[in-house]
Amino acid sequence: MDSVLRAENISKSFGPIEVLSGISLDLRPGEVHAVIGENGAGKSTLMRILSGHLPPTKGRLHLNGHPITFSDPVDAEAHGIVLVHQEILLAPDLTVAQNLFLGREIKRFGFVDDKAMRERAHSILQELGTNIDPDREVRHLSIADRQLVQIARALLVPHKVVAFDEPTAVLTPIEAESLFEIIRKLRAQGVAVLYISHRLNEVKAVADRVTVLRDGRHVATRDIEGLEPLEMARLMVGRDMSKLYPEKPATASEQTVLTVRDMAVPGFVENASLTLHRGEILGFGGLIGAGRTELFEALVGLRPGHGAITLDGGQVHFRDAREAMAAGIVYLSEDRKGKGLLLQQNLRINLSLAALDKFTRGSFIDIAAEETALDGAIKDFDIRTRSRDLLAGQLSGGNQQKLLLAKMMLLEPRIVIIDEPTRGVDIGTKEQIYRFIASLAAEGKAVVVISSEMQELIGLCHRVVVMRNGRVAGEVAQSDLSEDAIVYLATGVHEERAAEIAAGHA
Amino acid sequence: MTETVLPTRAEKRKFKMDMRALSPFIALIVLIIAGALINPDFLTASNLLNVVTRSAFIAIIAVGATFVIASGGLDLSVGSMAALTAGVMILTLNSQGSADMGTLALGMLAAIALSAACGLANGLIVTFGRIEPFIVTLGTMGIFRSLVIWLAAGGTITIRNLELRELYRPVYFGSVFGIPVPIIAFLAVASIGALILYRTSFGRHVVALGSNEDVARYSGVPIWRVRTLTYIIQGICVGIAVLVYVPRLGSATPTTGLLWELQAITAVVIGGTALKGGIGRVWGTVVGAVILELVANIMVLSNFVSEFLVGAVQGAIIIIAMLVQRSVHRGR
Amino acid sequence: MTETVLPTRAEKRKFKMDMRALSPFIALIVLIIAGALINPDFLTASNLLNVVTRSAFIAIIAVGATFVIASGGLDLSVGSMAALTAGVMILTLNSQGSADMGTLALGMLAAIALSAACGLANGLIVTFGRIEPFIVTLGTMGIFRSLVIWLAAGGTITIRNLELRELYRPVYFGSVFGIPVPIIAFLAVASIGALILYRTSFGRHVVALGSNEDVARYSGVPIWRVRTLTYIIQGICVGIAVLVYVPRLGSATPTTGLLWELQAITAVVIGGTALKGGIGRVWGTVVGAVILELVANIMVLSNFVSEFLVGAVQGAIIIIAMLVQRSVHRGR
Amino acid sequence: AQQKNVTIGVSIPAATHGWTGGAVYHAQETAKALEKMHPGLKVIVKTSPDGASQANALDDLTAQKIDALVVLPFNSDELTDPVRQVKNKGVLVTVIDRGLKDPSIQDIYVAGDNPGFGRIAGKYFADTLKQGNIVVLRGIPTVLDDERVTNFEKAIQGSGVKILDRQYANWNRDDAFKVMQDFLSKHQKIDAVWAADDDMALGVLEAIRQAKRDDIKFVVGGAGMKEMVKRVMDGDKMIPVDVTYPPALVATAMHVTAANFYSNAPMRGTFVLNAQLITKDNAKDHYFPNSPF
Ligand SMILES: Nc1ncnc2c1ncn2[C@@H]1O[C@H](COP(=O)(O)OP(=O)(O)OP(=O)(O)O)[C@@H](O)[C@H]1O
Ligand SMILES: Nc1ncnc2c1ncn2[C@@H]1O[C@H](COP(=O)(O)OP(=O)(O)OP(=O)(O)O)[C@@H](O)[C@H]1O
Ligand SMILES: [Mg+2]
Ligand SMILES: [Mg+2]
Repeated sequence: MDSVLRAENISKSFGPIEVLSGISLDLRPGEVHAVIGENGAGKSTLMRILSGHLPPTKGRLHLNGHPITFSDPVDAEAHGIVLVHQEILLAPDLTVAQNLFLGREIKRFGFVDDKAMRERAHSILQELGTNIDPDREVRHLSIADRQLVQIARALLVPHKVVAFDEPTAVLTPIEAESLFEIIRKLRAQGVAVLYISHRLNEVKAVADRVTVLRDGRHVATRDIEGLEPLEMARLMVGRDMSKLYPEKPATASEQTVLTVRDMAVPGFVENASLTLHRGEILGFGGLIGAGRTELFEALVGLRPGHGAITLDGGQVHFRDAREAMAAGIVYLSEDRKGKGLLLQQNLRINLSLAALDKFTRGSFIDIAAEETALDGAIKDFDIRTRSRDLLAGQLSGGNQQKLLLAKMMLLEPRIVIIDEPTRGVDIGTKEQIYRFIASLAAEGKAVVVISSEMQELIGLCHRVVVMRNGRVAGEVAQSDLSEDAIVYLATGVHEERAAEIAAGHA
Repeated sequence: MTETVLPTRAEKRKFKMDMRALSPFIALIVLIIAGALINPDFLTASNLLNVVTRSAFIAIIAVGATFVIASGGLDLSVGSMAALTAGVMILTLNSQGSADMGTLALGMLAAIALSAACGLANGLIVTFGRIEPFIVTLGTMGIFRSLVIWLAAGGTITIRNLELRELYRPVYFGSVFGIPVPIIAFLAVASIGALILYRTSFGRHVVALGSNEDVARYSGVPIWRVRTLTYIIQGICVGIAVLVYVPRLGSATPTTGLLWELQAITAVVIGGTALKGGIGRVWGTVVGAVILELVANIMVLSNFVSEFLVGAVQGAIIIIAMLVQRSVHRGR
Repeated sequence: MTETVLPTRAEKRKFKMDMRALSPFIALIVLIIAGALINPDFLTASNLLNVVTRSAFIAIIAVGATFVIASGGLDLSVGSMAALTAGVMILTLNSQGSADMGTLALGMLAAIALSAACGLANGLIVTFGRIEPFIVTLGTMGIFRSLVIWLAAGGTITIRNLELRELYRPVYFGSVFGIPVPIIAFLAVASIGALILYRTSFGRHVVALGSNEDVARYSGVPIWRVRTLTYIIQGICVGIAVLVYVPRLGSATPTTGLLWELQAITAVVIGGTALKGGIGRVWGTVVGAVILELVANIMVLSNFVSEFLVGAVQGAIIIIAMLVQRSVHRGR
Repeated sequence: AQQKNVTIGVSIPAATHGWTGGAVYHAQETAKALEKMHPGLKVIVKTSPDGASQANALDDLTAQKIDALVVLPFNSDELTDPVRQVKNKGVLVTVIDRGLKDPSIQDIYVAGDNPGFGRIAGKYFADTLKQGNIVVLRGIPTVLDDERVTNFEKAIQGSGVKILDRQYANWNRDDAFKVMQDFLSKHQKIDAVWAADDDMALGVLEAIRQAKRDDIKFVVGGAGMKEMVKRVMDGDKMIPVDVTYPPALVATAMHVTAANFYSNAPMRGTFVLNAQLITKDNAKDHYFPNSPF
């Protein structure tokens, strides 16, 4: 079959650093083509080149067999090629509907027709399986909802090629399933779909062909038939990935370090209680919007909330993150771009920001010590950066997550709260992060893992607390850990039943 | 199915938003009550009409500033631009012998054309030179101001033909159905401004640009055109303000329009538009302009503030008015 | 070519960054060459020393403004604050009978204490009132200005004791190893400022706050303290500038320091600090202040610009200087 | 005349107001005339927007090796020292209008008469109005504004004239218009207005005309702006008189200074141009239709 879009020997350098070399890829109408690879392998960069956001340094693109260059993304879009970014690219001050139609407003008599746009926005969001209010300002949306809006925007007009860069990283399984439905529909219409994901099961489920990149080079392009996730992982990482989760450390003790009683966060959480033991990994599950983030943000003083918090037997109340940090509690935000890292500053400044006191000699910052710490962090956390002088925003998505982890670990906390620790992280790194979390627990620290990936909670945690609609719905002990148990608590119905409801058989 | 939001939240949020947009009005009401308590003459129709009429120039200019600021820009040159436009307009009127409507129309046309051109110049330098608008418009502020002084040879430019002045006077002093013409003009400008900002795709683009330039660019918003246009709109607003201003005193001096830029920006900010862009509130801006003029009026009407301390009390009132606004929409 | 969200090319960027930091210096050199061509007297040591000496006030104030602006704030009150501080300092000096070092030290202490307190007030209102700094400092600008007018009863506040004046004079007119004291003062302030901004955790926090307030908060930066401190630093810088200013003219008037805020902000922006925060360049700021003063000096030394058009040429030069800067770091 | 190379520096406030605009105009005209009259004479006119910049301009003029300086200081207190610096370089110093704190600095002093300006106006109110309530619009808070107002107040002391209210209107028409509008709302009966400046008087007149109030008998401005002198000349009831404060002061000073170099006698001493009351009778002597002011 003829290809719609074909890349020929594409290379891309940022200055002297080559991040893509000689990549060829051809994309056929009506196929879902997955691109996988480790963090920093160059997937996003390739997508940006295909969709006109970046010009290639070498090589060229062919559209329907004719060579073509895109002057900018708008030009590419005019040729029927659209990219859903890994970063959220929406105007925070505009409403959902306004964002969806930005640059292509529906007009009536020369004026914008808000009613029509609202209705279309509503229907397309409905199709994606979400209830987001089209009149809501984007700044008030959770990241998941923003991602959905971004996807909706790309689907609003018909395209020949749609590229998704890790669309499901922030979505729940249910939302992801609606997205796959849509992708299949697109495929049926003869649209070519490019699909990047670190969730290899998803790739298996949705893709027709898979291209693997490693260190900016093309490793393989295979049909999905006979390509199992384990093999994909091997191609990506270059070694066998049989064991993702480490042994659960047997350090979970009865010694309570933190208890929270009747925590309330106005508008988000009511009556939440929990106990955290020394050396344990406590999972927090639930659907997106269940209020997990808010609960822990309130706990560490990042948003107003009230409740009784006991740390090591003493009553505490944190007014801001600094006090929590001083008490040995750190919280790693799920929103690494908006709340985790200073995207416009370099790695060194980002790394030391939370723990500056540790780098202060006398009154001044010891920059040499910072540099040493950066070397250490790059090594320990395997941050793939080809130059130390990048800005944090220039790191690949997964490497930003590692930098955030490194930054907060410099504080040497006793209690670590990690919100969505492996969002957008490749499978090799995931394994590293899991091992790291397990080692924290093994050292006797207490770790809270907030995650929307049930497998992760099951594979990693000693206990899982599940939240639903701003309340703690229940707890699953280690011996009972199963997807069904968690889903039941998260939704209030058993898995099969949930599937039935979703399928409309209720 | 995913339950995302607690049911009441959407309602609550909507109400909150309205409070934010409403809060300049609340500050206004508080001020009016304060004024009435301080001096009974304050609430007379003639006094209030005076105040609102006077606020017309700043209000009209500030409507333009709302566009520039909402798009993430800034224009410091408006005061000088007003002086230059007024000067050139009067010189145009003087160059014609006759005192008829034609002459007047010609002068008005000249004013609008010049101010739009000044705005265009600002816009082009900001967009194509990629210099901070603060610096660009500070520079053009000096240029425009100097040009007036030069045209006036340091003195005053006055409408020489007295008949023409009389013909023109009603544009400031006249009224239609009891409403002074300047108030009608400023309501018209604000309405059109609101319509453009809220109901056209250009207006949408302005806000998007101020909110996140990259997003706007990727969405196919013609950044340069939009940005330049905001400055042109600002220029045209200045031109309209001048049309209303000139008949009042019939002259332009080197001090005409001094510090108007500060007043316009203040009106915009009081009205709830964020200085960093992304939010634009035309009606808030208009209320902001009226608030500024009201505060000055109350100062003169009150008897217990020494002339030396007027500025201090005025400054304090503006801060307090903002605190009132804040506490209103935080309290909910 | 479309620029992506992220600046491209690491190496290029690094070089670019350096160019960016260097570019005010390049504009400075261009100006000096222009000045030399226009009038041979320009390049004399005495003229250049004069220019740099009198840029001291603005430079010192602008170093403080660099902190405020880098943290995402703004302070419009500095000019009025300077006038008030100068006034109170002189009144303090006058209240003491004697003309000795003790009196002088007391006056200086009073000045620094007052200006730091003014800065603290700005900082507290901005952080706790959560009002746009533009409005807060516009308000306090009016308040401080009025207080001077009131203290001076509309006239002038002058050092009465002539001996004391003579004792104090060297702080502006004296020199150490041939370098005028104000230059030493401003180099000292800039060095300390650079040290604080670049080498202390407080300085880091300032930049983090200006880059992204949320990230700073989530990283445990004590937002409120940092923000308030930037305004206090601004206040202290104003105080130091006043110490150097008072011996020059020996008096404070209601018009002292008028528009200094605009000059300080301009110096900061010319120096490469972004008005929206997140970048602070102390040395660039200092160069910016010198550039401003140089432009004025060249205007006076050149004899072919009519008085009326000085402002226009000055405005144009500033815009052109910025264009030169831009083209320098775009050309690479 | 013999060729003699002399450079005179003239430092005056920038044209930010009608009066200073007039001063700049006269300075420039005089500079041209003097240069024509005396070949070899160079006159450099520099304007500054405030006291500190004027001090800078003085430095810069000195850098150009001037022989004489004619200066209209922004403020006597502030500029005393900077002018002394110039003087110490051996430059002949002529001071206009606002005398320096240390009179020994100035070789020639051409005085305007600010106290007189207030006094004459005050006396006119006391004599003409005898009894009644007036409002006062002040200029910008400065020493000269203060001198004018204090002497005005002194002059009406003891008469039946009472000041109801006073506010700063910044020597600006727009501000005067607003302040007057508010005065009219606030005070039911005002007998007369002292606007302390012709620019402000024009704003006041518009406000009165708009309010259609006929309780105000007259408005007195000051400084001798040509429009106002014309109205006095034409017998306008609202503008019965004006008080002179001619910007041509500058011209006089420059002529005197040049004469020091080009005439035989060295010029020293004080020249006072008293403030005068312009009435219908003498108005034509004060009317200069070509001046910008
Ligand atoms: N603007 C830039 N300047 C310099 N280097 C860059 C820039 N953008 C990306 N890079 C580098 O290019 C490499 C590839 O990044 P890319 O974002 O394509 O990775 P990725 O495969 O999408 O990774 P992830 O799975 O983590 O999203 C990384 O090493 C990254 O640091
Ligand atoms: N500023 C806000 N105003 C109103 N609603 C908000 C605001 N921020 C978030 N929300 C809503 O609150 C709900 C909870 O947020 P969030 O998704 O962060 O919860 P969560 O349980 O932490 O989910 P997850 O961690 O799985 O993303 C969401 O529905 C979100 O849209
Ligand atoms: Mg990526
Ligand atoms: Mg969350």
